[in-house]
Amino acid sequence: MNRFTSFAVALFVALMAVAPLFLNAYHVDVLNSIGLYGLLALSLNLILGEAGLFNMGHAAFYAMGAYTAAILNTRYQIPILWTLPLSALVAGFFALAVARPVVHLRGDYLLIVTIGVSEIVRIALVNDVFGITGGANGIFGISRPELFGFVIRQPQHFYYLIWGFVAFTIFLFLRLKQSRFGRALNYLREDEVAAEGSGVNTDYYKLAVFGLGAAWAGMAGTLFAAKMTIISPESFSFWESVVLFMIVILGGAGNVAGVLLAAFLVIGLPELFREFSSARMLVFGLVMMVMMLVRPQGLLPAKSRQFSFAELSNKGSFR
Amino acid sequence: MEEFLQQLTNGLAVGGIYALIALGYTMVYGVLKLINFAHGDLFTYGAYLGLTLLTSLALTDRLGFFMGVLVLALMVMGLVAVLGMILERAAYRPLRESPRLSAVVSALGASIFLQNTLMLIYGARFQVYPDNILPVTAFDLFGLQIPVMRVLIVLASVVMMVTLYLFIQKTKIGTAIRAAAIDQGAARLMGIDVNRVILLVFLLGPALGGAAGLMVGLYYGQINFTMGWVYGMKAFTAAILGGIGNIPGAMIGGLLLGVVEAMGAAYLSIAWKDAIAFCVLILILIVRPTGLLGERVADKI
Amino acid sequence: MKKPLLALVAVIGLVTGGVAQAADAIKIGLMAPLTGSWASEGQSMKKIVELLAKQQNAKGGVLGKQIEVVTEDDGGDPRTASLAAQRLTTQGIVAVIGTYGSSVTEATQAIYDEAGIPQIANGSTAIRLTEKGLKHFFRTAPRDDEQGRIAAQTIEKLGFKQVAVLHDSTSYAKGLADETSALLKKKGLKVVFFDALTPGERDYNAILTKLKSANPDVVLFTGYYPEAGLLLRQKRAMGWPVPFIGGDATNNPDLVKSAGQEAAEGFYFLSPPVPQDLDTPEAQAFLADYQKQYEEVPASIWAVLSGDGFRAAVAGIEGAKSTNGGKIAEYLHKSLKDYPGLSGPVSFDEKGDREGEVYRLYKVNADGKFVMQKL
Amino acid sequence: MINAVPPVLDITPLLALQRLTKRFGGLTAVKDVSFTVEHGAVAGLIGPNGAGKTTVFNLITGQYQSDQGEIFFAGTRLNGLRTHCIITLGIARTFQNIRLFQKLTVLENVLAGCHYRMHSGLVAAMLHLPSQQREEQEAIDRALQELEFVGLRQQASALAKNLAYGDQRRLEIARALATQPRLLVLDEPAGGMNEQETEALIGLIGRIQARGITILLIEHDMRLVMRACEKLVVLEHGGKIAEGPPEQVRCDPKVIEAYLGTEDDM
Repeated sequence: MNRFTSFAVALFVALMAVAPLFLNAYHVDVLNSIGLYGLLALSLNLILGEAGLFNMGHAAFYAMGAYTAAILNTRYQIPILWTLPLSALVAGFFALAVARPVVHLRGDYLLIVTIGVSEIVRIALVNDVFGITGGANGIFGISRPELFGFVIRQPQHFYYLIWGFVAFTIFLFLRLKQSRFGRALNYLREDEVAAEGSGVNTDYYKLAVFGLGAAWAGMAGTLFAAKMTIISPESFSFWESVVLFMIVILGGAGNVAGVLLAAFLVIGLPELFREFSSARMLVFGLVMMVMMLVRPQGLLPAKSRQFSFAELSNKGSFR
Repeated sequence: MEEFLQQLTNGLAVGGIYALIALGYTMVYGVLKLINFAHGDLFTYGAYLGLTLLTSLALTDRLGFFMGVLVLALMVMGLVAVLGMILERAAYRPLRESPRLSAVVSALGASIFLQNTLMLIYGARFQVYPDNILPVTAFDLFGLQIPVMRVLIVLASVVMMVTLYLFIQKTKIGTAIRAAAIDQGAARLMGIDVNRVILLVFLLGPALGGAAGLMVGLYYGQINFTMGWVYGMKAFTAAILGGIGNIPGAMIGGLLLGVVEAMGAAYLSIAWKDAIAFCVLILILIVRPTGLLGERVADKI
Repeated sequence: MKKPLLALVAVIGLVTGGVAQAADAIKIGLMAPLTGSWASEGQSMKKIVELLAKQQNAKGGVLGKQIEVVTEDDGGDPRTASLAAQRLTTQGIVAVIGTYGSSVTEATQAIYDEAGIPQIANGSTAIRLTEKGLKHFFRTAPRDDEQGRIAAQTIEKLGFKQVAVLHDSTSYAKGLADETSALLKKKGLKVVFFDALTPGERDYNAILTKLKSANPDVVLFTGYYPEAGLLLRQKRAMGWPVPFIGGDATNNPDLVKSAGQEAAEGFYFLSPPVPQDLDTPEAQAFLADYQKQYEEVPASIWAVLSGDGFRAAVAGIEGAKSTNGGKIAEYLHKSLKDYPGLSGPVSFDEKGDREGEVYRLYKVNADGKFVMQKL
Repeated sequence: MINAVPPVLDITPLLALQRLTKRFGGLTAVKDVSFTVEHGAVAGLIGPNGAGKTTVFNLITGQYQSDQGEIFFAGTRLNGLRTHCIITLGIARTFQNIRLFQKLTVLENVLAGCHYRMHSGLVAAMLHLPSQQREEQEAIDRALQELEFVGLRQQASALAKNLAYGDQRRLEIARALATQPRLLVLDEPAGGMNEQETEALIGLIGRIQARGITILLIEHDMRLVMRACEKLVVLEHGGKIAEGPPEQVRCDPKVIEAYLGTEDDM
């Protein structure tokens, strides 16, 4: 990181930290929405951006998490934030079970299968599968989250919960990227045959990243359920998956900053131009086409990893 | 038994439409290895263009029912084919050498763009075809009530499919399409103008899709700007079911999917119908990833 | 890292910059699906409420001040709606009208209640909305259980014995279907079929074939008009003469367009009366003004009910002589009785539900017109 | 010299193929092929285009599964094992049409080879535990050593796609070496190289052999094959037609016949 980027990051963090003090409830809620989508997009970025697996059914994992949290909370009165790990597990294992037989499929086939799975999940939710999802009504009366005896109710409070979680996620994911695991995902994306031929267990990493990305989406689902206090199948439509897919591609697959920027643009901008909301989808479509022509690597393309080693043996300078 | 047969004809009618649309997916995928997400929307354009031409030109009043509809169908197919060509030029050709993902995203963008253009032009409300054009009667066949329109629909789609099949199998251009689908590089070396093949595929596929759109408009009466998405998804499923890139496969896949859906609705559950269709798709991909008629090709390493 | 920062600053700047407070007017919010699947309803709601506000302002406004309508789009989607609600609550509104779908309304109830803003929903019929003990929530729409009661009663009176019930898995249609079939069974009628179709498709022949094999005297379809239109059309093409009864979501002139006049003829549906069928002077006057202004009739009864919501809100502000949400709500609960609304007299009970019987039975005649039936 | 494998006093061959057959649809790409590669040897697999050489390699490294026959590596049966498991056992390979991770750096490419000998998992990676940090540093050091070995140390931070063609081939070898193999399988290592580069490659092969690593290679450049290999196996139409020391094979009438009319660089 050079000086300018460090400064920019510091300024961004500082701005985000104090933002709720200057904004009204609506604007804070827009930022909350951006945060939730950012979180989801970061988790999809692992699968799509880092590992290059075409997953267009991320909403299914998000839904799994949200419904797990909602069911545990409304039926068994488990405090909503306590359900976070369980939602992660349920969503993660669901993803593993789904991905296990299909993960070896070629890119576009995987895309179709993930779309299919998310549709099946949505249909199952609508049809009140096992009698626990509440059908099209969804689940309501989810209790507000409580943290150390403090009930989170206002958008401002949710802001810190959501963006705190985003910060935590970024911290972990950046470290993950700079590791054996993170590199293995890139090997997969670049050339699966070569990765396997270099001793990387490609099936394992495909499954692992599906599980991890889904688990994170599940936790985002829990936060969503806590914030909305009501969830219903239409919040997890295919369209949500498309929007997430778009955020990752638009921002720059494999780049955390890019993904966050795209979340701001894709979720934030339509709020600004509410008056033109009927044309916003048109603009989205156009932007997607033009971006692929002009800048297919996204607004902020992924950068190479930096390693600490003596760059040239004769100079011995470290950076 | 009677209900079973009735459901069979229901399924075949729906499947005929799926098959027509699936042909467009399978041809484009065969040659370009690209899911043309916007294909479903070209189908919708067929329906809307058909409505506009029908009401503004009053063809059926001037030329009588059969001639009117025939001329209308040809006009719609021509216009949608041109639209397909423009789409290829604008959204896909510049990305020919780019990674697969770019093309997929561009296709998705094109789909969203086309859909919303339609919404801004015609409005979000559904549109309705005039209901006095077509015979709305049913005839009795061995105790089965079969609407006349359904027979026409199935006949029309079968005729178009067979024509396409013969075109692909028997003509020189058709052979070029097949060759380009197997190996673009080799086809180019053999002196086939691959660009022309791609252009042709983007004329033929959308023309059939547009015809399907018109048929849906005429038969069901009600059209809306988002319907291409559902039909597109189903048709793509059908294409994979039959073996993507394989033209008879798309036809069989379409008809089969229609029947599976009708039977699923009849004997399992109506509400789970789409889920059943997707489950079949996933099962096929797991058990036989090449589809019913697709041939296994070794991955080149 | 440079660009996201700039973009963020720009986004935050733009988001915060937008809101300017207009001087000294009473603001009433309208939350409506201006885009999305139910955009046509939302657009009608906006037209009606704006026209009523204009008329009220011409009469001198309320409490001596002009009324300003602040409209937000809920997109027919809970998430967008909750943002719309947050936005409205920050704009100094005294009361809010809307919205259409039950789950959409539900996503906003807590936000308005916590902000102390009375909310009068117009199209949300789900029972549970008023079972939460919220002090600030009202609706001009009847509840699903009321419609279910009337539906079962109507089917019994029309003399049907074997009933098929079809819904579309939306919360509204499923709720109504459940309610009605339970009541039908209690009355000793047989429910020979109960299932859901998938909305948004074209071909319902498979479902109709299955319905037919259950051999019902009548089919109750509780879903919406686009599917109802297709069902009627395909039923006719099959040559199956069984009568259909629809719920209030089929009350839309587009139904006849979609089904075709011949197929639509004889279709029954339940609905609160449309303004055309009301002989109250309020309704007649409003209808004339609306037609003059927009050169069309209101799309459906639900949009008209948002007009009743608006009138009730104005009456509440005037009656309470205050813009305090709590006082307005209390007035609406206790003191507003038989206020002359467009769809008949308006009163609210302690839960915020509308009192009185509002449902009528309609039948489509040979010209495709909706004719009110005597029961 | 790094990663020297101690001399093995095992008399069984390191790699043994027994009556291997592979069919694609109606085409039999490999027909009843048997041969062995001894410890420490440099063996060459040659034959006209389409003879099935690369298919044999793909069978050895598990990219394809054979229809009949068996493959043994150091006494372990390889049939049915997935590629990464086979790599783990000590076979490493390069590809005919270079398969590098194009958008990653040279160092990251070599780190791929170090991958399976590292152990830190997901949690360690997310938290950057000290053990994980230590392991990372060791892997980087080893990768840099391999780059040094093939002469690409200075380009460590360059993107793989920006390397010259010959350097890309050497990078693939470095990546394969980073897996610390006992058998290195090279698919046309000199393909697309000029004379000078080929000369350097022969030197590199010698140095790899000196590390105690056995080599099996496919090559069309006969000067390289004749100079570098101690043993040749010749395939034609999927079947083995000759096997033995280069001098013997080049005089084999069947081999001469196979090459006449197809290629004349024998």
